[in-house]
Amino acid sequence: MQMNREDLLESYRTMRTIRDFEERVHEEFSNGKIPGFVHLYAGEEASAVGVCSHLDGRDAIASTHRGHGHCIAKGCDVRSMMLEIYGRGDGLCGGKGGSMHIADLEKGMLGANGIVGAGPPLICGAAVTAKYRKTGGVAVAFFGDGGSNQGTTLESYNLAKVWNLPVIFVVEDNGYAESTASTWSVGGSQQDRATGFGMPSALVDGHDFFAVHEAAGEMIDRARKGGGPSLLHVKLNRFFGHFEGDAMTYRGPGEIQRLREEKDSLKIFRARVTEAGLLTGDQLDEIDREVMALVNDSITESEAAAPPAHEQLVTDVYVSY
Amino acid sequence: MQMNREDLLESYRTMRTIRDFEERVHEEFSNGKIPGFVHLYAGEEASAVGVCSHLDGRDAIASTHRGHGHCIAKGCDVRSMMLEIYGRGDGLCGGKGGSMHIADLEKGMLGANGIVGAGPPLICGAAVTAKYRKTGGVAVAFFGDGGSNQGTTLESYNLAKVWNLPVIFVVEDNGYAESTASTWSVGGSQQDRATGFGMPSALVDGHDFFAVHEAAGEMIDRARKGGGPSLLHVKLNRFFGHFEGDAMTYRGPGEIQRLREEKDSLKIFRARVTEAGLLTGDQLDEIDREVMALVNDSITESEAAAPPAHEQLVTDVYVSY
Amino acid sequence: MAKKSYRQAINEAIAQEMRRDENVLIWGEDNAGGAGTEGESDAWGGVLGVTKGLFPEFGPDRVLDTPISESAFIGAAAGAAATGLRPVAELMFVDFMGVCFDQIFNQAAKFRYMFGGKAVTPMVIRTMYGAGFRAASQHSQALYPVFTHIPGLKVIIPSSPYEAKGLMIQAIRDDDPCIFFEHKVMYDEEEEVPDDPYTIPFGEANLTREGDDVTIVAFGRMVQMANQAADALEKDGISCTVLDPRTTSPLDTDTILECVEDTGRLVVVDEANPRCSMASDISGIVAQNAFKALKGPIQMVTPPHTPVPFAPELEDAFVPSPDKIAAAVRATMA
Amino acid sequence: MAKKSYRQAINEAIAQEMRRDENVLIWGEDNAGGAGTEGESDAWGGVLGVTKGLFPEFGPDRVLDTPISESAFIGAAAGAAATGLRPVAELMFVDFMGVCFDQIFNQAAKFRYMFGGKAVTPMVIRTMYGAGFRAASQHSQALYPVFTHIPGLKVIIPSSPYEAKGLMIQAIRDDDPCIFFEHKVMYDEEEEVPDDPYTIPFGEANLTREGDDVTIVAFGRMVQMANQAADALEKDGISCTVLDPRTTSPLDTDTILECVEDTGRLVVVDEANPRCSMASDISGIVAQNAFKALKGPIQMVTPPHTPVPFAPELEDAFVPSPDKIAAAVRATMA
Ligand SMILES: Cc1ncc(C[n+]2csc(CCOP(=O)(O)OP(=O)(O)O)c2C)c(N)n1
Ligand SMILES: Cc1ncc(C[n+]2csc(CCOP(=O)(O)OP(=O)(O)O)c2C)c(N)n1
Ligand SMILES: [Mg+2]
Ligand SMILES: [Mg+2]
Repeated sequence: MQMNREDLLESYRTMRTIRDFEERVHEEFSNGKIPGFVHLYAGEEASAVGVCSHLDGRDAIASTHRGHGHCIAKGCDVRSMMLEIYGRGDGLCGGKGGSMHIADLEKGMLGANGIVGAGPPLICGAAVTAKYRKTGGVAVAFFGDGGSNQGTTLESYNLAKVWNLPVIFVVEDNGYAESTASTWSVGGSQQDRATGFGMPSALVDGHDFFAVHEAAGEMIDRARKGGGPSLLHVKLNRFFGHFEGDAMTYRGPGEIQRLREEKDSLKIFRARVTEAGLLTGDQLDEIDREVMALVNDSITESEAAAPPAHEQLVTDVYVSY
Repeated sequence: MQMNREDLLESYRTMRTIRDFEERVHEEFSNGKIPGFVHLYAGEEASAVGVCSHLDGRDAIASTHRGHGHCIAKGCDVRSMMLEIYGRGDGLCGGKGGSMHIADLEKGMLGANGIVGAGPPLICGAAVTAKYRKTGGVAVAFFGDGGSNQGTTLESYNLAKVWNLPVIFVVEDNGYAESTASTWSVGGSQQDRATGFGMPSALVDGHDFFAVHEAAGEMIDRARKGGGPSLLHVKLNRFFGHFEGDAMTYRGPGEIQRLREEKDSLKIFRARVTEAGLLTGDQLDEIDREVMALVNDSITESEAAAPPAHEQLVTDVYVSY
Repeated sequence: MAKKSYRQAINEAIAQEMRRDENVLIWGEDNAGGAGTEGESDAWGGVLGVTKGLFPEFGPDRVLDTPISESAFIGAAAGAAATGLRPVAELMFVDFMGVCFDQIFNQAAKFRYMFGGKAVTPMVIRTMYGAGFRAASQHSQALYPVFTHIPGLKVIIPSSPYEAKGLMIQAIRDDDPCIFFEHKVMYDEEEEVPDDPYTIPFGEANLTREGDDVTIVAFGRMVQMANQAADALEKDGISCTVLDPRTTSPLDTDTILECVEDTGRLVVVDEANPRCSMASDISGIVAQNAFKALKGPIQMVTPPHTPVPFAPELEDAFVPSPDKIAAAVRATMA
Repeated sequence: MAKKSYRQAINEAIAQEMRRDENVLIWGEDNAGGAGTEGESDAWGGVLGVTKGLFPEFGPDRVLDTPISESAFIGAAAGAAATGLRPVAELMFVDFMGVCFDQIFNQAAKFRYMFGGKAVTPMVIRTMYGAGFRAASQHSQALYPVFTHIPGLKVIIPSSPYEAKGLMIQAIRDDDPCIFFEHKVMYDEEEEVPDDPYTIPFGEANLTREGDDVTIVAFGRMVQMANQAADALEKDGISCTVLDPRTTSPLDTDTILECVEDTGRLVVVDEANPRCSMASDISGIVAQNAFKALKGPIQMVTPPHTPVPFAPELEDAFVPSPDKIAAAVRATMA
């Protein structure tokens, strides 16, 4: 899958949007402006964007507690997302879901999820819909190294295989589940597990947008053609704590700084495309400015926005009751 | 592990006991004497006995809905078992458990189980006890091809690996989960799954007692020495339906008859040991007579036995309340 | 119109809805009769044959077998429903909810609320419940109070073949997640069931019998027990109203309160264990909202706080009986 | 004796029991602070730090981290308990019960009954519950009514640091499966807590306040809300009894009934959703067993039949408040 200039600019813009979104949420959380459990995706941008840049309206994704990046990559509106994270009435979910339940079904984003391992079963269902209706659509489940040990995830590998569903399982292995190392918690290996359930798989460097994009492209292609499920093991890192407030004492000294210097997917992308003469630094700088403005506006708007109306407490439980 | 004559006689006696037990339960169920869901183990004897003949008082096993064979192989009293299956007050579980919940913790038999996939997590706990107390004990989880697709089972593979527990996972693959073929329901393969979680594994012919015995011996040995969990994939067949009453129309024509002729683990055992001059036909015939008498007596006793006293309905819910 | 069994009524309801709406698919263990075997196709149709015949008519795209992976295939029903299908998934026995409850109570049930009203999740989970089958502790539970507790779920408990057909069609057409409780002991019970499709609305209690002295509220299989008790009491000149709420969520609170206003006495009959049960639930609602109408103590008839025993003699003592119900009615009048 | 937080009280109880009995082990996600990392050991001690300090003292054989595999490690607790250990396993949030409930309600809870009284399963499951943390629908539920419904489980809901320590030690020494509910909003609340180990028996309600007019039964965090309401009502000359049952299973029915006999009025305050709740449960028990003593309708104070919303304004409206409790008390006297 060759990417043209527009594709590259678009992917960069999306990665930058995720990065700025998370950096600003981090700031405002520290300022006490944002309530609840907030899990940031900064550092993992190349995974969500490398995969989702292949997707369109036929396709669905399921996410995790660390869902902002997947939402943005699947096209959710940044303003509505920020309003949601602030718990405002005009938020993407009316302020009722918050960061951990942010979703946009119209965009094929089946939701962030507060339950580790809950996405894969759901995505099998979205894949059944696509397969039954012969839309050529695929369904992608993103989950972490920790989520790869949840029985619901492992069962889904088998169901997707047995039902020959157009599913891509993306293991975003950022090295930790909360404070627990994936080197400790994952017996065997992600790829051997895929083999165990009869799925093809690949291991890619999740800081390299192009590596993710290429591997995901093959799998999505195969799935669209009826070739069944695949597993993509993406090695990457998170720049912030498990959730906001995490002191990260379990991480090695200087780990974060080193990562920000050497494993920043945006820096790597920029260097790659400029050195190859595909894009210019100016083009990217302009995007940086535009994105920063967009995200800052969304913060300003969110801070001023109103909470949900009191009646909203008891609405939306059922379609009819 | 060389087996001496006593070992061989003992193993044959146990296999014969299981066979006769199940054949007679089948008969009496057909006569309407036995209530409830009854799942028979006939045809699979070499698996339970091949594995359990290595076990002693330090060791624990967890079983399934098809649990009679595992109980007998782990040393449960046949009379008490039959009384339990009849729902009598003197049954192994006071008549409260029945066939699907037959258990004997003193014998390290953690119970048949009505929930597919429930045994593996429990057996991880038994293994923790053995490991923590340094008894050298091992814990064996028996489950079926169907149970190998339950998330609880798959999670247990990983936990046993990560905690380096003395567990042996024995997949008794009899080709069906109820009416569903394991060739259809199991994506990938049992051994590749073991590799996926970092466990050594083996595939054996479950009609061949010696093959099971040898493979299990190695795994149990390794586990006792702190070498961690293993998975044993046992291919075998059940001679009766999924449960009593199953018309088995999903099975191929003549399948059962062929199996009884060609895949009878008792016939195979007998031929092997007599041809090798290890045991004589007379010795085995004598065991056959003794076992038949024992099982028949247990039926006679069970038919005459009294149901649990009415008060038993509300006892044994708690140790104290 | 012909006599049909509870099993046939459910099967017919599903078949008619599948003919009407191509978005209706079904799946569950052995629902197609067992996949991949060398024997007959449509061999089983579910463990007790409820879906038999659907595979031959609707084929492998709409009638699917599953591995024994409840979290995956129940969750798949939620995911399929949220993306436009109307799946009817089978959780063979409700006792198995423990391996897949998250997909039901945190996912399907909460999508609409968490997503600010933007999700529609039209799915039905068919599941067997109830004691009397000699199936012991892990295949005999009721558990509908647990589902009733969860906002976002609708809980349906049909008490007869006629009720089962109408409520199943309603459930399939309903846009919220529905848990449909089938009593395993009732599958062979027969009554007149219309051949044409029909629906029975949720949240509208069925007044199966009108009386002056005591209101009996009963669920599922307990409705017939309550009516048997009422027959016996009739002879002693005690006349009972027997109310079948049909659904525990939504619950027809108005009709229950009206009946209690009329009779002044209440007995609730619930096959579930007693604590935090439907017996508790109805009692609380009445004690709060119709207190002044009550002439005597509310009586709750339930099994004891124990698992379901295997031995037939114990199991029979576990389940509420017409005698126990009649005794409770008398107690309210004492 | 010193002031200690709810968090410290629980930590101290576990540490003292681990010193007393080498059969006590603990495990759960990050309980040891996170295994296999390059950073500090004992970094976390559970997600909110309740088990911090136990790993350094008791080491890797007795304080274990787990993968995110609740069915496996909660089931392992049942298996370890049935074979002689006394594990204290952590289900981080009770909202996660949906991925492991089978091991709790069909296995641990039923062993003793199914096996004819021959099993002893001394395990404690520590779990966080409750709203007010801005943690939204899947991290804020109460759900203790679901566990209370299950025969074979004991359900403990400590309402303060003092209660938490005594009840935790009792739970660890108890021979039945215990579910210990910790309210996440209360971890930093402090009160005087004795340094020495002590136990508080199960099934003995704590009379936190005695009054003549109305009996308020409240659970966990609701006990302090009820007492705040009672303070306010005192000023208007309404005197309340506030009862903390401490455990919902076993339940101190006698004391509840006695208090209602005395006051003639009952308000039940429950942080769980209303249907088939503890509010229902207590109401039903009282309406059946103390009806004649009741002078007015029972009032149940619970959240609405909705998931827990994220927006702080909505969440605050979701949780029962002293005002709502006071209004309910007035309603019983109207
Ligand atoms: C079933 C379940 N168990 C535990 C948790 C608590 N929890 C939330 S996130 C998390 C760690 C997840 O790690 P991973 O899957 O690697 O994702 P990451 O946070 O690294 O992106 C845990 C244990 C949960 N939300 N759900
Ligand atoms: C969680 C759960 N799902 C479904 C069932 C119903 N069920 C009982 S046995 C069985 C088939 C099990 O097949 P397998 O594991 O291969 O064991 P086998 O019967 O062949 O010995 C099924 C589906 C159950 N008891 N528990
Ligand atoms: Mg991770
Ligand atoms: Mg099988």
